[in-house]
Amino acid sequence: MTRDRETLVLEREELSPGIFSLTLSAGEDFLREAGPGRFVQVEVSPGPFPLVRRPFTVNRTDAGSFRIVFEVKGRGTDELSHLTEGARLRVLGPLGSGYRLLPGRWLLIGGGMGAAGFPCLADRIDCGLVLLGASSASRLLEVGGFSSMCATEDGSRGARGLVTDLLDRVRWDDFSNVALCGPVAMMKAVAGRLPDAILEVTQVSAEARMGCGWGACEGCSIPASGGGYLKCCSDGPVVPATSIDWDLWEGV
Amino acid sequence: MTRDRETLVLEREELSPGIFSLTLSAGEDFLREAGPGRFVQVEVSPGPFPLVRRPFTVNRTDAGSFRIVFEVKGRGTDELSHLTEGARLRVLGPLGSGYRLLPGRWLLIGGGMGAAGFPCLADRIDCGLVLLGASSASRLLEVGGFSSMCATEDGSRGARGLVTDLLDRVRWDDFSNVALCGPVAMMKAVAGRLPDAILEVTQVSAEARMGCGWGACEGCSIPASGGGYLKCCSDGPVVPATSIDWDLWEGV
Amino acid sequence: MTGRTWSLWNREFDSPVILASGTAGFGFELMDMGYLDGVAAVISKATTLRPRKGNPPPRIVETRFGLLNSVGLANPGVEEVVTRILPEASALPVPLIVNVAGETEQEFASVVEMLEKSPVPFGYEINVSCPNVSEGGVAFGASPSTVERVSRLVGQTSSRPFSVKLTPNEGSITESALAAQEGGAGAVTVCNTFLGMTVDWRTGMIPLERKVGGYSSPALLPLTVARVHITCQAVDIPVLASGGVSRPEDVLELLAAGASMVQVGTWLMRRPGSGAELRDGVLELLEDVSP
Amino acid sequence: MTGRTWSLWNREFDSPVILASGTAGFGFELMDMGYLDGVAAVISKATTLRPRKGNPPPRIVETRFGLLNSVGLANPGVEEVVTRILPEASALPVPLIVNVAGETEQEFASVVEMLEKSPVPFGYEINVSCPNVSEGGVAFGASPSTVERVSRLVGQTSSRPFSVKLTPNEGSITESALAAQEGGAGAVTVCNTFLGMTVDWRTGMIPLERKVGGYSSPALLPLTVARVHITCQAVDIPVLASGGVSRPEDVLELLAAGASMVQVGTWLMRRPGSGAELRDGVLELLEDVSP
Ligand SMILES: Cc1cc2nc3c(=O)[nH]c(=O)nc-3n(C[C@H](O)[C@H](O)[C@H](O)COP(=O)(O)OP(=O)(O)OC[C@H]3O[C@@H](n4cnc5c(N)ncnc54)[C@H](O)[C@@H]3O)c2cc1C
Ligand SMILES: Cc1cc2nc3c(=O)[nH]c(=O)nc-3n(C[C@H](O)[C@H](O)[C@H](O)COP(=O)(O)OP(=O)(O)OC[C@H]3O[C@@H](n4cnc5c(N)ncnc54)[C@H](O)[C@@H]3O)c2cc1C
Ligand SMILES: Cc1cc2nc3c(=O)[nH]c(=O)nc-3n(C[C@H](O)[C@H](O)[C@H](O)COP(=O)(O)O)c2cc1C
Ligand SMILES: Cc1cc2nc3c(=O)[nH]c(=O)nc-3n(C[C@H](O)[C@H](O)[C@H](O)COP(=O)(O)O)c2cc1C
Ligand code: FES
Ligand code: FES
Repeated sequence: MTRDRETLVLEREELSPGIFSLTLSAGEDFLREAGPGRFVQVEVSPGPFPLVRRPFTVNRTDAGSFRIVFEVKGRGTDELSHLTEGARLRVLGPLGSGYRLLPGRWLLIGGGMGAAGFPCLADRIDCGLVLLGASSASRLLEVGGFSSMCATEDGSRGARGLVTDLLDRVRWDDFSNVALCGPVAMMKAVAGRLPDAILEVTQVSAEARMGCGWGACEGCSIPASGGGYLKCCSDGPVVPATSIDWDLWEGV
Repeated sequence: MTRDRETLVLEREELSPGIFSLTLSAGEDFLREAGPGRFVQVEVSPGPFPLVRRPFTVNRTDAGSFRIVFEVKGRGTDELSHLTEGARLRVLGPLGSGYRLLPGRWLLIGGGMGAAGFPCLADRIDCGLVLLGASSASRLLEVGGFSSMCATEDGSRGARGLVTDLLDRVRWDDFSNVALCGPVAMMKAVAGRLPDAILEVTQVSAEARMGCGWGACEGCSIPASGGGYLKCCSDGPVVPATSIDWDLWEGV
Repeated sequence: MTGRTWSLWNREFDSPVILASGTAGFGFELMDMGYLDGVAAVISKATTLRPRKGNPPPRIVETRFGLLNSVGLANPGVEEVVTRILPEASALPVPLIVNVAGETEQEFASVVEMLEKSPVPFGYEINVSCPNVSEGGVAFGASPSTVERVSRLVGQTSSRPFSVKLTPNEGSITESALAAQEGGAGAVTVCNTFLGMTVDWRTGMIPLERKVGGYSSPALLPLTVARVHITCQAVDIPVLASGGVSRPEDVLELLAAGASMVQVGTWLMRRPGSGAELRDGVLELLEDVSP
Repeated sequence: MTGRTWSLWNREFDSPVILASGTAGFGFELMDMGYLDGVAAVISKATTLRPRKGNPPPRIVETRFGLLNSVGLANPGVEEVVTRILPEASALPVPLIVNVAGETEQEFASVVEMLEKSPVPFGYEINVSCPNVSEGGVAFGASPSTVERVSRLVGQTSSRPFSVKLTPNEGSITESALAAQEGGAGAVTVCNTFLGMTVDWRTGMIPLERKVGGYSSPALLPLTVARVHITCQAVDIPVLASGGVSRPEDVLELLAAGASMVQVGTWLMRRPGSGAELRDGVLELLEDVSP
């Protein structure tokens, strides 16, 4: 059940400069429902500021715990990065609707922290290939154990360039599902280059600045293809690629 | 010179439950001017809240350092009480006008934390007698080395009662100066019982909620006997007892 | 727990905490999470005559000590509300007050007229103070004559009591409150968000499309306390306080300033369990004072 | 340090930082402490026709995230200011703007008339927005026609430029700004403190004698940014920003919102060295952006 719970920081790791993981205690009821693509709203400070929580994808679940992985972007993530083992952290979740775990072979396309939800997903599907992009090798998030290709802007690992450059090498017929997650600019670039039939089977894990995170405030709007807006936090974060108005969407 | 300086916490002591002293580093220029009755404005937190500084009397000066003694009253003093050795603390001062160090024998009358400024004073004058009052023995501030009498409300030291009860035992002819400092209610009670001639030679160290502490904001007003208001921070904190309108003054 | 109660419109509540419009949806999500305990009533997201998409993103921008929002009254329109949402809302364990917005005086009454078809609403909150729309917003609510006419029109249409939600941004809050009372309002809500803005000085970019949004923050509590106090001096109808609540102490301070009930908005987004957290805290503090 | 400058009334400054009225006295204390470095100009405590004792204590009450003040324009009266204070103020290393308050329209002009006798003032700030007085305060400044008449009267009397300091508490800040411009003001100050109050819920005691005071806080910065922005859209005269500044970034944000110069008040009380601290911070940040 979705609840606001006090968790315990079981482990903190600096995966690479400015990228951290926190392993947080969790009960059965949470873990059962924390499926791929769902997220939590984390109270980043005991004091009132920052005022609203920060959303993070469930990166992995284990017995009695789950993990989030994040990059320090601003105040909230900075505060989180200073937590140490044994600290208490209020976490609301699991929230949102995650990936529809459809049968058939999957292609995962992730940019930067966008890949944070992939480990959770890849384990539960027929994962054929993972494409990853990041600015440099140290900012690539591993999705261990699966065939993967990557591109880095500085060429420090894989191809030099953007994840879009890898798309030419994909044999689209091999895949019946795509998961796409990353910065909005990257997702727009990718979506623009996906064959129509593939776009139809693409699930996008979207990002928006969130207020509540639980569907009440209408703060997290994403332009919908039918006009109007989707709510990232409750219609999504994972939504069909075709439900987004890609021209209007400008990101957070 | 009055300046805003970063000091170092050289020592922190819990004198009794809820009463602390902090010894802070200071240069010659500060120490030379930090005479008895003057005070400092302390920035109690590195963040913006609490918003204004908190005033504390200079309790003692030593070579390269001075001391403040304070009771935890609210947010600001609570923050201060958690500082540890080596912490940095912004201190503005010395501020205000202190005691006029007149010749002749002095009587010092202090209530609670009001006695915090007495050690500094007693060393520099002909101190004949110190009267101290507090709720209990643990809340009496020592003014070492001088003849003293005290009263505690619970009778745990000295006479059971208020400092006013000690006044009857004073031989007024012995004294040509009085220093009075404490909670406003206590000072009103004392002032009301001083012989007229003694009130004329009484210097009061007053208290007011302060804004700036350096004379600019008109926040720290104390009703003046001539009508209008005195500024506690720059007309005082030490002012002649006769300059205060004791009927109007209600304290902080 | 004491047997203390608070009341509004002839109904008694065991909590003074109302959930503010726009921060609780229609209450369903909180019900699903089990967080309506401690809640006296839910005030819905604004409902307008026609569906409104709302403003383009970003709609929420956090600043150093507060939150700017520019939702722009996104809602499916009153017809959808009456036919689809309110029937489900009858399952809510607490009363629902429907927040109503409009672009013209008449439109407020038209929305209420439609809402009257539903047995569900406990009352209405007439939102003449939205900072995030061009019509029917701040300037509209700043005119006492407009406020009085809207109140009268709504009163003529409604069988239910209603509160008029005032703006702190323009005009005089006491004059508007008097006008609402004169027009027949059963309460006033003091108040909506304060106009606020942020701009990135490096780029000159203003994140909100409409530039200016509604600003809320726990740091604004003293502004609400003052406005509740002066409004209570001016009118005889109940005052519902809204703005800056994040602690049980804040609820008690607003009650001490004269409010009949107290709303929580932004902090509810942070703490969906605010209803019980605040109610329990209030009861505990009251118990400490007079056991 | 760059050679960057800011300007007001045909004068160039190497800092955008002005010290706000009521928080810097007449600048003497800061001069003595050596803290006028980085200060473009000092705005004096309000000066009125007759001496004013000001409000009874407490005048300053701190809340969780801000400060309430109720000083009530304590000042020795314009005669004393002209004969005793201004002559000394000629020693200040920075220009002095005299803040002027009054209880009637004519009184503002009378004060200015007296001040004209002194060669010292660089200009005036006409304070039609004090939250802590009964006459000549918030309601006064909320009326555009009053603001226009006061501006005209002052303009007719004064050989010097003046800014009209507006209230965010009542009326419309843009209408008041337009009225000031129409009346001949050389700038508007946006804005004075917000009405605020606190009450001890345990005792019901309200610490300020006048109950409601002026509230200031770094958390109010977005309110000032918004009001500066909308005022700049409305008028052509310079806008002096006042409210919520505590960091160099805040100064830059208000400049980006359209302010010509930026005042610092409450934070100056905390940090008397604000002039240099903010000016140096601003220059450093600007250097980072365009070295
Ligand atoms: C459903 C969802 C899941 C997410 N999962 C992850 C994750 O697993 N790992 C991870 O590193 N990040 C994730 N993010 C992004 C993460 O929430 C933001 O980076 C974080 O909120 C920034 O907080 P901050 O206080 O550090 O930054 P702030 O100081 O608030 O802002 C810094 C910058 O971060 C960006 N930002 C602010 N708020 C958001 C937001 N809500 N979403 C996206 N960007 C924002 C803005 O560009 C802003 O300028 C997720 C976002 C969403 C919506
Ligand atoms: C010139 C001067 C010298 C002082 N010297 C000392 C000293 O040496 N040792 C010491 O313990 N205290 C001293 N005080 C009092 C001390 O400044 C206050 O106790 C302190 O500011 C309270 O801060 P706080 O944040 O802990 O309390 P807050 O949370 O701000 O308030 C708690 C209570 O403390 C009282 N208080 C608040 N501000 C002041 C104030 N400026 N002055 C007096 N009382 C206040 C009020 O009754 C208030 O309700 C002095 C005060 C002045 C004016
Ligand atoms: C995201 C958001 C959406 C809001 N939407 C509405 C609304 O639709 N109608 C309304 O009357 N007030 C709306 N408000 C104002 C709140 O109801 C409340 O009055 C205001 O936020 C101040 O209270 P708070 O400090 O508790 O948030 C909204 C506020 C926020 C933060
Ligand atoms: C203690 C105090 C006294 C003030 N006195 C005056 C005054 O006499 N005249 C005036 O125009 N504004 C006065 N103000 C308002 C300030 O000049 C300033 O406009 C306001 O505090 C907002 O700015 P800030 O957030 O930088 O403090 C006063 C403010 C404070 C805090
Ligand atoms: S964040 Fe509040 S509705 Fe999505
Ligand atoms: S505290 Fe500002 S004048 Fe005394």
